[in-house]
Amino acid sequence: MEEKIRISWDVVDRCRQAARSITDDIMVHIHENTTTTVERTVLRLMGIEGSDEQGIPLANVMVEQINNSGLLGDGVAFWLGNAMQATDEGPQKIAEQVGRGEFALPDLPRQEPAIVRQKVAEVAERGLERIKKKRAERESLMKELPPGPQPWLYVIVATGNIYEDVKQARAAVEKGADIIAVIRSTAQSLLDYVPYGPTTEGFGGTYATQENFRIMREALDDGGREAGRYIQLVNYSSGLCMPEIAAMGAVERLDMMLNDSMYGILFRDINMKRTFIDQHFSRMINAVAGITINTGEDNYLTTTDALDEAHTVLASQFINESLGFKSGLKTQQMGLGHAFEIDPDLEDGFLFEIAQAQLIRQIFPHAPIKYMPPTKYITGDIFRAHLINGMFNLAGVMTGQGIQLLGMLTEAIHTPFVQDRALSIENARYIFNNARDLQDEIMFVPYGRIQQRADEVLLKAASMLESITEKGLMQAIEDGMFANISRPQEGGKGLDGLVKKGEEYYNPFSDMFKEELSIHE
Amino acid sequence: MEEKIRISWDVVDRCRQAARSITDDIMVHIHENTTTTVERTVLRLMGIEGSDEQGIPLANVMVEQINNSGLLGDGVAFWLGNAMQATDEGPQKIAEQVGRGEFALPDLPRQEPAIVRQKVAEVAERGLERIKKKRAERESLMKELPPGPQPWLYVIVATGNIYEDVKQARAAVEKGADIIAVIRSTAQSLLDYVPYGPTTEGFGGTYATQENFRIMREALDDGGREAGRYIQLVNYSSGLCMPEIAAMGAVERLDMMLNDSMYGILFRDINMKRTFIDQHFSRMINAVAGITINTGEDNYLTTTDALDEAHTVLASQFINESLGFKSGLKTQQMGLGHAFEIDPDLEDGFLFEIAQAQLIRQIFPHAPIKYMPPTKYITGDIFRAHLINGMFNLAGVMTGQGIQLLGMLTEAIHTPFVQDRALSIENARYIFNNARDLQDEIMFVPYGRIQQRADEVLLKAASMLESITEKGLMQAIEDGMFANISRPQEGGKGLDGLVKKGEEYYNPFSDMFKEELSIHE
Amino acid sequence: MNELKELRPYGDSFNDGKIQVSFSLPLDAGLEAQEVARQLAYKMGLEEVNVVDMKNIGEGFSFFIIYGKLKYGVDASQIRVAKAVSRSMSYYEINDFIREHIGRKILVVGACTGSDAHTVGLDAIMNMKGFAGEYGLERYPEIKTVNMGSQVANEDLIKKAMEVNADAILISQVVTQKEAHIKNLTEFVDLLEAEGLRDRFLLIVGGPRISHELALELGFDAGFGQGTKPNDVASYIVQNLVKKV
Amino acid sequence: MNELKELRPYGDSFNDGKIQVSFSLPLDAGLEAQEVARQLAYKMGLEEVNVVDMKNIGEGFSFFIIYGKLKYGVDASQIRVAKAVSRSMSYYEINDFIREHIGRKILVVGACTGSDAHTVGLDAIMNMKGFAGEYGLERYPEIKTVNMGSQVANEDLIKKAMEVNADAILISQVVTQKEAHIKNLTEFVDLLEAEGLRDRFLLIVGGPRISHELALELGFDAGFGQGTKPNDVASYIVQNLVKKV
Ligand code: B12
Ligand code: B12
Ligand SMILES: Cc1ncc(COP(=O)(O)O)c(C=O)c1O
Ligand SMILES: Cc1ncc(COP(=O)(O)O)c(C=O)c1O
Repeated sequence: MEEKIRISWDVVDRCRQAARSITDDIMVHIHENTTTTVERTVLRLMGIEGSDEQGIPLANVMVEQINNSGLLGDGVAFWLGNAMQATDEGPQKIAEQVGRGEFALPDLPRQEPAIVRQKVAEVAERGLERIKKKRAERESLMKELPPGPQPWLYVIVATGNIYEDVKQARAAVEKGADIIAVIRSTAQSLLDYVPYGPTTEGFGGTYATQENFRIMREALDDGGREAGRYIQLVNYSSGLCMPEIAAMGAVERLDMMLNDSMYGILFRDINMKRTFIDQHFSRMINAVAGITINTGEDNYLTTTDALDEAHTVLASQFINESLGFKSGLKTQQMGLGHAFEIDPDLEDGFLFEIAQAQLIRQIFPHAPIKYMPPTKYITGDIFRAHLINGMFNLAGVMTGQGIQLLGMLTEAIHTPFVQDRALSIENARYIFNNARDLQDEIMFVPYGRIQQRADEVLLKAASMLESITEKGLMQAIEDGMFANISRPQEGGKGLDGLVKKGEEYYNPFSDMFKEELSIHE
Repeated sequence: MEEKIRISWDVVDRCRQAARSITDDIMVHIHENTTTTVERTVLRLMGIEGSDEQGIPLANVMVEQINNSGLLGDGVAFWLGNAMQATDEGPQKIAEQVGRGEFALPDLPRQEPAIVRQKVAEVAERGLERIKKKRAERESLMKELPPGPQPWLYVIVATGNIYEDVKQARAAVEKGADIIAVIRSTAQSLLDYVPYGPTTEGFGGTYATQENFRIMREALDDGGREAGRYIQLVNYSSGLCMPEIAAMGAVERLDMMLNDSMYGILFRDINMKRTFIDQHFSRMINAVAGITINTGEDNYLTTTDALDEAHTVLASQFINESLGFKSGLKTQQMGLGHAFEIDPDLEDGFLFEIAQAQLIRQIFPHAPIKYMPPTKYITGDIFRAHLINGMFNLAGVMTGQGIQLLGMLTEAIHTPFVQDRALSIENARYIFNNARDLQDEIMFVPYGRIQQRADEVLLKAASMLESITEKGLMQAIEDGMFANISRPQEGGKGLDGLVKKGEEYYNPFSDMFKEELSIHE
Repeated sequence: MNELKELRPYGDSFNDGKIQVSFSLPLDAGLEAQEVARQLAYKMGLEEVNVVDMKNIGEGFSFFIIYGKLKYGVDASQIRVAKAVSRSMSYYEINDFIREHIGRKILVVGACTGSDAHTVGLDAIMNMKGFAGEYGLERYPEIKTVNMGSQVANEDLIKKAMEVNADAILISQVVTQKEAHIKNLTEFVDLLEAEGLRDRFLLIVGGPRISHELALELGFDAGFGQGTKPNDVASYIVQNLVKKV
Repeated sequence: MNELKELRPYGDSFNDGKIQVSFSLPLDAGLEAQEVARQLAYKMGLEEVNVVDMKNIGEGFSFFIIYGKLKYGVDASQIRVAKAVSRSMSYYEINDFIREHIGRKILVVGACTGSDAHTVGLDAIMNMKGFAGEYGLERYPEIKTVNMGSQVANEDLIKKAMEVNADAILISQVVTQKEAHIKNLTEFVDLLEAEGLRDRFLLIVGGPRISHELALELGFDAGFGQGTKPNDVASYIVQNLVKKV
């Protein structure tokens, strides 16, 4: 791709360097700690499924048991392995017995650590293989039925009922959608466990459960075969169960995950120390599984002004990128988020949107940039909304965005009706097709408003990042530097799930992932 | 304005030269003949108003009387003057007497021609003054309340009832319209007289009458004062009464007139020999009155394919321009028409639209290009229509069109409801404002698709015009070279109103206009 | 299917009844106007009425966008609709059919009548070029066509049809403002009947707002709407000409 | 005005009743589905029903756009609507009013309750910055505010309101899917009443789908919808606090 706007690559380098230094600090914290959800994820990856008779997932029961005994610093894997060695049973059997209260993990006699690790590693190996098999399956399906050209059409379903979601998703695929995201029920991100089974009752979204993933995956494989292109499925590796959902997605062959290093902190008031650890482990899973993440910088523009705070989006992308690299993600897996959220009544606002989209496109040339639609200034005027969505689609195709999350004409009213989605797909298809090559046909005037705006945003991002290197990212968040939201380092939900790793901490997946992903610390 | 696309000015010169030669032939025909409506126009300009007791306009009664006696070759002005001299009455008094059948014009004794002409010229002089006063009035009002920036927002009203039209027009002005066109009732263009008085019953439009013009002018002056900008009023100097309506518009201070040298021939099956004469006289009136004409090339794209026949639009614009110059119109008065009518499902169609709009913009840099909205491919899907209209608006502001006739989301359904117009104005205002300076920010790639398309259209127009120089314009029309519609030279409506000028033919206005407009033959 | 018995609109779950409505009122936007809008929505049978947008659109008019749940359903298992053609044949089938079952060329006269000048639709059916990839009637070796074009008086059309001894008359009506087409079409049938000629021709009307049902109501033999293709019309003509003979 | 007695929607002439409707049906597009759509429109009280667009939108669903004439009217001369504030005072007026008529600072607690995390609307009312050019309550020298933010449990909000001895409680509810807000708001009032605290506070709810009427129905003192400005809310609070005292 030729350079449409001139990029000051030296400033970009400054940004990347600052981001690296910022995330180095975070990585220190990450290496020293683990969390309950990370440990539950380990159990899930070891093949543990199901819930106890009160409906509490067995993974939760077991991790809680260890944690209550103050032993989680060893890693739950150790205690599971210990039980395996002591009882000579497999992980699931042990989990079920623990679930029925037949014994408690910490009560079993401590076995020889080397043997325990050896036992665990064998099972864990199979867990990893399962993920790699799913990845290979995706790769071969994608070869067989290649997805359409970018920008990909990404729509959401959110009826609350997985079976209605399936209908709506299949309808969308028939109309031309490339990517389907099943939005989660309103409060799921704050649940410290993952619900189980197929679900039909959610508010503003459908619960993320492994069974729901499976049901939708099957429907989309089927719809994709009919449509002749592979359909990507998205869910949320986000909230208090970030890594567990990553693990579920990995084995159910999801293709993308909303997954951000700071979203939960800022928008769900989840404790930052917890989140930073969770995001790292979840990203390693996504990395190994070949899942593309979608970061959430677009959300900043819903609470702040998109014109004034555009640079915070870019700064955050550099941080997400850096943390992503440190978790083994490839650039090609980074659906960095941004959004078309400038007040539509602003004179020349479209120029500034183009400037931002083009800037981000060029700075991250190999990342499948995720472009979010206008939402904040959308009102109940569905005609106006449809039109603004059209301009958003034009900006997307004019600047070569990778993933276009389609705006709905009823954005201000309700989660999409079946026709809303159809109309938005038609909107995007019309614009993308009718202006397909516009991108190659235009150049921007060298010292014009678009270039100037891009320069300004990049410079501001650099100075923001440099100021964060001084105070540290946690302090920056406390100071409200992102999304105008301030979160205290010791506040927020989920802090109680943070556990300092012991000397003997053992997590077979961490080790395997690092090797698999060539992460050198 | 800087050159966005490279124009082969030598090819443009070839086009203009060919057009000049084509219209020279037409001018010969024009100079040799007059028509009943031209003669009625003369009477109107002499101040004759009203109808006889059967509702037939007095101008029609008189011209018919002369024509039936085979004397119209003298010009009706002579016979009116003759009566004035013979009866010592003013024109209106004479008209009324003739209307009541008190005497017939040809029956009065022939007076000394020089004296007759002298008498007529005095009255005609006052007619001309009246037009010039209206023109000065417009100029001063426009200075006081300058119209908004271009592209101007042009909307239509078409309820059939002038009083509802007024409400709708005022609502549109309040929402931001710059120009209001009152669409005529379906069949008026084929009436060989102009109805009289305020009217409340029309189909798909409201009758063009002098009283309706006055009512709307007053409403718009009023609405414009409230809105703080001069609002331009449009009607149709088109059809069998083309010059009469021009005369009515001149004295009621209309600002624009749909007025095309070939539209009536092609789309209303009006005889071409008749139309060419009528258009010339009507254009002189428009020229003197400072009225901007809107030509009708956009219509070609409703019966033919916009991609294949784009060059016919351009060729016709050169012909309209040439005939316009020969009628004394300034470039600034030429709202040359074209349209955004390429199939919206065409890949890269938007690029071709931009190419055409930019080409025409650059070839006629001082003409207030009239850009017509998508209509042919608009369906009952109002959401889609609204969106395509948005892309049309974007093309308008990106290429600096002068007059943007706004598309309606209900184009395929009905003449606009009050909300349709409001939504379309909001559409245009959003796009124009949000992309106001996009035009200055982009350049087109030198040998790209846009440039190539523009080159192709221009070359094809040149060869079309050159082939017409050979066969003549009348033959070209007979051959169906425009809009894919073929009309025979001796066919169509209104041929019976064509009259060969006599040796002594007298038309005081023709002479005065030519002097006023510095037309040298 | 039993679930079709009382079928309602579908928003995001079966029979949720969700619909969207918009209209203007000659009232200034405000709480009172909004209440009028709501009450109108209730009268239409909406529940959970949600006025999602209200705005002034000038000159004392306001515009409303409303969402709500429609409380009515329709028995969709009982729907029967009249169709002009049960099976559209292809160009080749039609010509063969004429040769075989009619044994002579058939003659079709068409016109846009009254003040209607929208010829594109009729041309799409009658002229060589055709429409949407289908040849027009003129191209059929076994069909002769006379396309009289636009703004043809009803009388002139009848005269021409008699003159050429037409099998079918095709009328196009696109302008429907103030029900202009109804008036014009009714007049045409009355004229034919008055002259005792009604049964002499297959009477066919078409246009974007024409349905087969409307055509039957107005005394025509068939009506064709949006998206009609030439072979649909030809199929109808040949299938019904055979019955007539 | 007499012409308001039976007021109908306006398309392009007075009381022509013209409205636009759209919805989906779980049926394949076709003449039958179109007929179902038409019949639904007739049930809604439409005449001259015009299905202007019909299309398949996948998975056996179809989408319809309809125009028609509504046969119902509403007596617009008799409309009365409840308003939370009759007159909104300015920032300065409000502070003066508190000093003069209340004589102490007033205290307001606000929260987005239940699982609602949409804080932007509440912040627009409560925080310094304010909304649409109007200062937020926090900026008023005579008003003290506690903004508890998002996803606050009803119990916690009541506890806080008691703790700081609030004059008014502000609740924001943006998510209305499956009537989630109704459930949440009803629960809140029930809780307060159970504890005998209902009359202790001015209870105010806001959000884009909230109306004053709905608020009254749910047992709140006032409701504020789309486009509310901070001074509207402050005006309501001070005017009604005075009445209470
Ligand atoms: C092109 C066009 C014109 C062209 C017509 C050129 C021409 N020679 O035909 C021009 C620019 C001249 C024109 C003028 C006017 N138009 Co016009 N025009 C249109 C437009 C944009 C497209 C119509 C079209 O060509 N469609 C494409 C054809 C292929 O589709 P179709 O007609 O539906 O035909 C198909 C079927 O219906 C069917 N069919 C049609 N006829 C027949 C006949 C038979 C026998 C059969 C079997 C089938 C059949 O088969 C066809 C193929 O599938 C429409 C808006 C729109 N997008 O629909 C307005 C529209 C039809 N026009 C309209 C109006 C009001 C006018 C004017 C009266 C405006 C005025 N006051 O000046 C004038 C005057 C015309 C007149 N006297 O009739 C209105 C009609 C409103 C109404 N519902 O009554 C429309 C809807 C625009 C609007 N919203 O105002 N128009
Ligand atoms: C910004 C936004 C978000 C942000 C919120 C950030 C934040 N910190 O607030 C983020 C991205 C986090 C978000 C998330 C979600 N959102 Co959201 N979001 C929006 C959006 C785009 C804008 C809302 C907004 O800020 N408006 C601007 C403010 C100023 O307006 P307002 O809220 O109406 O407030 C005004 C008045 O209503 C009133 N007011 C409001 N509150 C109060 C309180 C009082 C006391 C008073 C007096 C007045 C008052 O005064 C304000 C000023 O005038 C809307 C769509 C839209 N365009 O409306 C969707 C929307 C509200 N979200 C929606 C949904 C479903 C969600 C999710 C549940 C999706 C999911 N499943 O993940 C999540 C979860 C949120 C949760 N748990 O509640 C739906 C709600 C559907 C419905 N009707 O139930 C909407 C309509 C989008 C949609 N079409 O799906 N969202
Ligand atoms: C990274 C990320 N996670 C999650 C969400 C959705 O919110 P919730 O956490 O409530 O599912 C978003 C929404 O934009 C997001 O960007
Ligand atoms: C030049 C011209 N005259 C007239 C008309 C309108 O048609 P009618 O002649 O029926 O008024 C048009 C419509 O586009 C036009 O372009």
